[in-house]
Amino acid sequence: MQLSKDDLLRAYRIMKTVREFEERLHVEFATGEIPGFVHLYAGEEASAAGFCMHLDGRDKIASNHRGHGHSIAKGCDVHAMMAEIYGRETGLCAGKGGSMHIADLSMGMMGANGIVGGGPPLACGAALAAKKLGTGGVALAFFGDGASNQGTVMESLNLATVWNLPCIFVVENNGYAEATSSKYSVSCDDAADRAGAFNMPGVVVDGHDFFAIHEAGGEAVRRAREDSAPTLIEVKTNRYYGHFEGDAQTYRGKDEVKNLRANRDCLDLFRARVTSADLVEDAELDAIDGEAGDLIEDAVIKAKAASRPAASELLTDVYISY
Amino acid sequence: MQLSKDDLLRAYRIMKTVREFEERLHVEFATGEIPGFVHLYAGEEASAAGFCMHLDGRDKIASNHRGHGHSIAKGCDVHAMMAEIYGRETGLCAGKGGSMHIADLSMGMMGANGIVGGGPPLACGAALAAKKLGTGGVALAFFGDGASNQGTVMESLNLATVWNLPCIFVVENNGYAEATSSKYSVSCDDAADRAGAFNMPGVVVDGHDFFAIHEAGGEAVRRAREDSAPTLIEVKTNRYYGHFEGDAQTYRGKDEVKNLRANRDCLDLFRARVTSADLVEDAELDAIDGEAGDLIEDAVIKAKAASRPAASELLTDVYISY
Amino acid sequence: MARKITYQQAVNEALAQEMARDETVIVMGEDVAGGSGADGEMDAWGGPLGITKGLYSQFGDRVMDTPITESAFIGAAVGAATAGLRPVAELMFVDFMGVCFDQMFNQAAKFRYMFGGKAETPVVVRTMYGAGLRAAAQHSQCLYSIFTHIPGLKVVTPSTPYDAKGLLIQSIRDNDPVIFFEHKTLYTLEGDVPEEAYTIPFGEANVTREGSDVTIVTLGRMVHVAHEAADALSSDGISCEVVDLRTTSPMDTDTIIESVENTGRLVVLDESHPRCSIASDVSALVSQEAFDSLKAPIRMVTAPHVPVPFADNLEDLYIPDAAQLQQAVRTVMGKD
Amino acid sequence: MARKITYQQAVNEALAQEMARDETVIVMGEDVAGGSGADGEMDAWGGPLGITKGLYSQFGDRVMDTPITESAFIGAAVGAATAGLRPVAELMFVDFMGVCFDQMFNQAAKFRYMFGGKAETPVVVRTMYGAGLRAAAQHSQCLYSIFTHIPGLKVVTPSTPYDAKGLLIQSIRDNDPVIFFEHKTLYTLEGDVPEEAYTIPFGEANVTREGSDVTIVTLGRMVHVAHEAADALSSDGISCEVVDLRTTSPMDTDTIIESVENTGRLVVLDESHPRCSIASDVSALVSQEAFDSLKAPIRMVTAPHVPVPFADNLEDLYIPDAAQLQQAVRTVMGKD
Ligand SMILES: Cc1ncc(C[n+]2csc(CCOP(=O)(O)OP(=O)(O)O)c2C)c(N)n1
Ligand SMILES: Cc1ncc(C[n+]2csc(CCOP(=O)(O)OP(=O)(O)O)c2C)c(N)n1
Ligand SMILES: [Mg+2]
Ligand SMILES: [Mg+2]
Repeated sequence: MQLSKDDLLRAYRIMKTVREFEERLHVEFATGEIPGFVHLYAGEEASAAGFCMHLDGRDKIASNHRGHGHSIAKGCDVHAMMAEIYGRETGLCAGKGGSMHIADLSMGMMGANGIVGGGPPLACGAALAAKKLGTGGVALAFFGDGASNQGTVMESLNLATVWNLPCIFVVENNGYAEATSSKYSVSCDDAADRAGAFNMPGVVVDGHDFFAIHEAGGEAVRRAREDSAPTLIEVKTNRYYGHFEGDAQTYRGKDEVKNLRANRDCLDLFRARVTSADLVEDAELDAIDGEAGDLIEDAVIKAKAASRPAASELLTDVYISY
Repeated sequence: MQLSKDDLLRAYRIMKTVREFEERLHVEFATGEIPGFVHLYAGEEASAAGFCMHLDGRDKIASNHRGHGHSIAKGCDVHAMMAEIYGRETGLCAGKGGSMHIADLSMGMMGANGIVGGGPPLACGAALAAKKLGTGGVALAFFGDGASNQGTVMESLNLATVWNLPCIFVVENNGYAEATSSKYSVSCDDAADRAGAFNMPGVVVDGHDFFAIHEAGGEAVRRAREDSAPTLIEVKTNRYYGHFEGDAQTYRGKDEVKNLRANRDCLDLFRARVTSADLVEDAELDAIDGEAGDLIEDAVIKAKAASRPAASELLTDVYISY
Repeated sequence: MARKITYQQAVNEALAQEMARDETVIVMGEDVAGGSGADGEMDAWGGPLGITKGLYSQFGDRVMDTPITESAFIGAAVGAATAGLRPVAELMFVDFMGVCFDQMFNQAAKFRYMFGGKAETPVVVRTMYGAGLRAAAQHSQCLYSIFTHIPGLKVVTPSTPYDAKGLLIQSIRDNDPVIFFEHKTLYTLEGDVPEEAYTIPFGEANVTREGSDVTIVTLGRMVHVAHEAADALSSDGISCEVVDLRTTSPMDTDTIIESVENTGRLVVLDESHPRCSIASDVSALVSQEAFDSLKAPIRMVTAPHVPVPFADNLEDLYIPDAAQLQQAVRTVMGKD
Repeated sequence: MARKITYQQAVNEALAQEMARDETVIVMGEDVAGGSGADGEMDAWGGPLGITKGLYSQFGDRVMDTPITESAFIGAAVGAATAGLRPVAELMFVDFMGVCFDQMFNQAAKFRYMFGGKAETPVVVRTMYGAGLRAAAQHSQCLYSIFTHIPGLKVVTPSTPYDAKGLLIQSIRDNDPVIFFEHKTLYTLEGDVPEEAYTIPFGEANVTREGSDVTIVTLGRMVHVAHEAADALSSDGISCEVVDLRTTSPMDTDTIIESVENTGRLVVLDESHPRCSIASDVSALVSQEAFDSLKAPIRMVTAPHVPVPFADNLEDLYIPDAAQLQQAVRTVMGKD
């Protein structure tokens, strides 16, 4: 699938924004000012971007605990996201959700999720709603290799086929569920091998290659939108940081991340490809780098300056009516 | 696998006893004297017999709501079972469990189960215990086509491979989960197709053919016992009665059961095969028929005559110590 | 309202009327139609007790059979509710919550709060509960106290055909997640039910019998047991007020307190296990908020802290009955 | 017992000592070792907070990492317990119960009863609970009242390192299914703990402070809040007795009642949501069994009926604190 220059720049901007967001959080977390559990997506950006580039306002995504990249790629406001992670009243969820519960239903982002395997059933529901309401929308669930074993996920794969849902299931296999290797926890060779068990296509793509993801994602979205049929895609990817911030990562091989960063970085590979093909100039990407950096800097400053939620907020938003 | 004459007679006795047990319950239920939900196994007897013939005192089975056949095949006392179904103090569970919770841990029967998909995780546990304790035992889970979609079941398949458990998973596909066809609910062609998703062998056998089941079961049990490795086997079978007693079965095709009884009955096929091969004489089978009939008659009479549990039993057996 | 129908018909009618009124209402669950993929009749079952039968014939694929995967389809109902539908999912027996509770208590219940007030999740989970059908330990539980414990869920427990219809319509129109408890022994109960659609508001208890000596707070099937006991007691000159909670979350604390302020005595009758139950919840409320009105210790009449037994005689002993309730009322009256 | 160790070390030591003593004790859960299948260090994690770290090095494959499939592995622990092992399974956060509750409440809890007294299921599920780590709505719940509601389960909530060790050893040796609640903010708490193995019996509350004016019944982390409040109140001349439940099922009703009979006043302090909670359970018990001793209404101090918020200031407001408790005590003393 040939991307326009605008699309290429957009893809790069998404990935770079995510990267800046996550790298900065890594630094900020160390200062002790960010509360709670924070799971960074750095290294996996091509996945969020490659899929979400195919989605529009009709479409929904269900995410997981590692949801910042998905949110940004689906168009959530970066300032509001940052404020949310700091627990401020200006946050996307008014400071009540935090990193693990970032959501913006108005943007079709159904929520990060603190429960491994919590999202895919919800995505089935969004796909069902799109189908019944005839919106033409699709739903996409992002989840990890660890989640791919969870019963809720496999049930969702079955349901999507039984109900012919316009749904895409994306396993982001970053090699680990916390400290446990996917080689241990996933009993088949590739997580995508499970697709056959649910009579849907299963696709494996290189998670460092934005173009491969974009291509596979395009076909899956087409299949969902036109044929109302589901697809399972496994993205072989890597995370640059620990499971959560604070993870000493002693379970990882020596230099594993160093080598990945040097040789398999999705942003570097993207840049090399588009510049060597003369589609985009280095300077254009550098400009985006600068803008992304500024955006995140501004978001952090504003988040830190924002107020915490009013005390009265403790008791609101439990019910719509009581 | 060549069966001795003793084994053939034993197999027939198990199947015939189950058949008599179930046919009689069908009649007795109609009188209104049997409380609760009763799910009959008639038509599926070859499955319970074919697998359990390979099991001994070290081995455990986990069953489901349709558990009478499994229990008899695993050696549970038929009198105590009947009394249990009538809710009597002489019942296998002292009248506190009923048809859906028949169990005899001393016989390696871990329990029928009122929760669809409840058994396979338990079987994984029994297999794990056998492995850790070095008993040489295996564990086998019987469940239905409907259950095969349940997350708990698929998680168990994964766990069995990850932990190399001596475990056998038997899907008794009788075509329906209650009133819903397996063609609707199971997204792949054969439920056994899912085995590959968990890196274990998947086998389909004709559930009317005791010998085919016995053969497949033998290999699966060998694999579990010798290699500590799991297998998924799908038995294509049929139930002769409704989902539970009282089911009008309007979802079934006209004459479906009539044709099955006439042409695919596992007892008839067994008899034809062993007599035509001159392995057993008709008269020997007829004798077993008579004995099975007498046994069940006696069990019903004794069950009806037995007392209900003492009122004080309401409060006992909740904890071992409190 | 001269027309009498059963509780079961009332539930069915509420579903049918709301589906007819609002295209976004859909129904899903195991065999809610029945017969999917099979050779015989479609719409064969309507659930194991036939409660939803006929809806498929009327509304076609807005009534969806599901595989036996409660996490997936209840989660799908929840997800669909955030995306424009008003799904009514059936959890066949509430005892099966253990395989899908996450989607109810961590997802549906918490979206609105976690997302800073921006989510609406108008999902209804209908479920069957209670003892009495000899269905033993895994098909006879109440469990409504577990759902009541969870902020963000609304919990509805109708005791009559009239309430079943009005509360179910309210549940469907309500914009919060609702779990709707149908007692399996009440399905055949007949009562007056208007033909037209109507709603009964949540959080408003029903004083089904006025009285001056003792307040009996109860819910679901036990409302009828309370009336039986109250009838018997009235011939002994003891006047009982019966408060049917109708919904346990929100719970109408005002009506409870007011009644106890009038009578000075409280007995709570609850079919569920006693620990951390509705019985204890109501008792605690009153011992904090209406203590000074109390003339006697509160008494709770509940099932015992044991699983539901199978044998018919044991199950009958298990279920709280009018005799036990009468005894408790006499005790608080100082007449035992 | 001069040695001081943390609550976390106490849990680890109890596991290690029981594994050494009894070959049938095994430990399983997500990353309870950590590093399975990976290139780096095995025994890398010991769970996200390192609680089980070191056990793998000591006991090898009796410490088993699991896939993230709580139904399967908690069910496997339950099944293994009926077949000769004494598994200790870790449910990382109790908030995850929604994907595996069935194996606990319908299987483990009910086997003995359903099978007519013939089953033994000596399984322990260890789990983390409670607010305070800014972990938001799905990682901060208490939920022990849900387990307490279920007949057949035993529910343990240690408040100190000493209790953590003694109650965990008791849990492992106990022949019934136990769910063992570890408060995540207590892991770093230090206290005196004997080096040798010892058990603390279930169903015996600990009167951690004697007093004559008000009984404060509490559990888990809140025991420390109660002491803080009691200290402050004592300088005002109010003498509080603090009862640490230690186990909520079985619950030591005698000690509660006896204490209230002495003090005549009860405040229950419970970190969980208020509805159908331990707070309401204890209140109900006393309002039924010790009503005549009460000189004032019972008061409950609990978290509000809302999900746990993320923002640090809101979470601090959410968690019941000593000031709220003091206020409640003053109220029952008629001094507010
Ligand atoms: C039901 C449930 N079990 C366990 C956890 C704890 N947990 C959070 S993230 C995680 C690992 C998830 O691994 P994976 O799905 O591969 O996603 P990744 O973190 O690698 O992106 C675990 C075990 C949880 N949040 N929910
Ligand atoms: C978790 C759960 N969901 C639903 C049910 C209700 N139910 C009992 S048996 C059954 C159908 C099971 O079908 P299958 O697994 O094919 O077994 P079969 O009855 O055909 O032997 C259903 C839906 C249940 N008992 N447990
Ligand atoms: Mg991963
Ligand atoms: Mg079936």
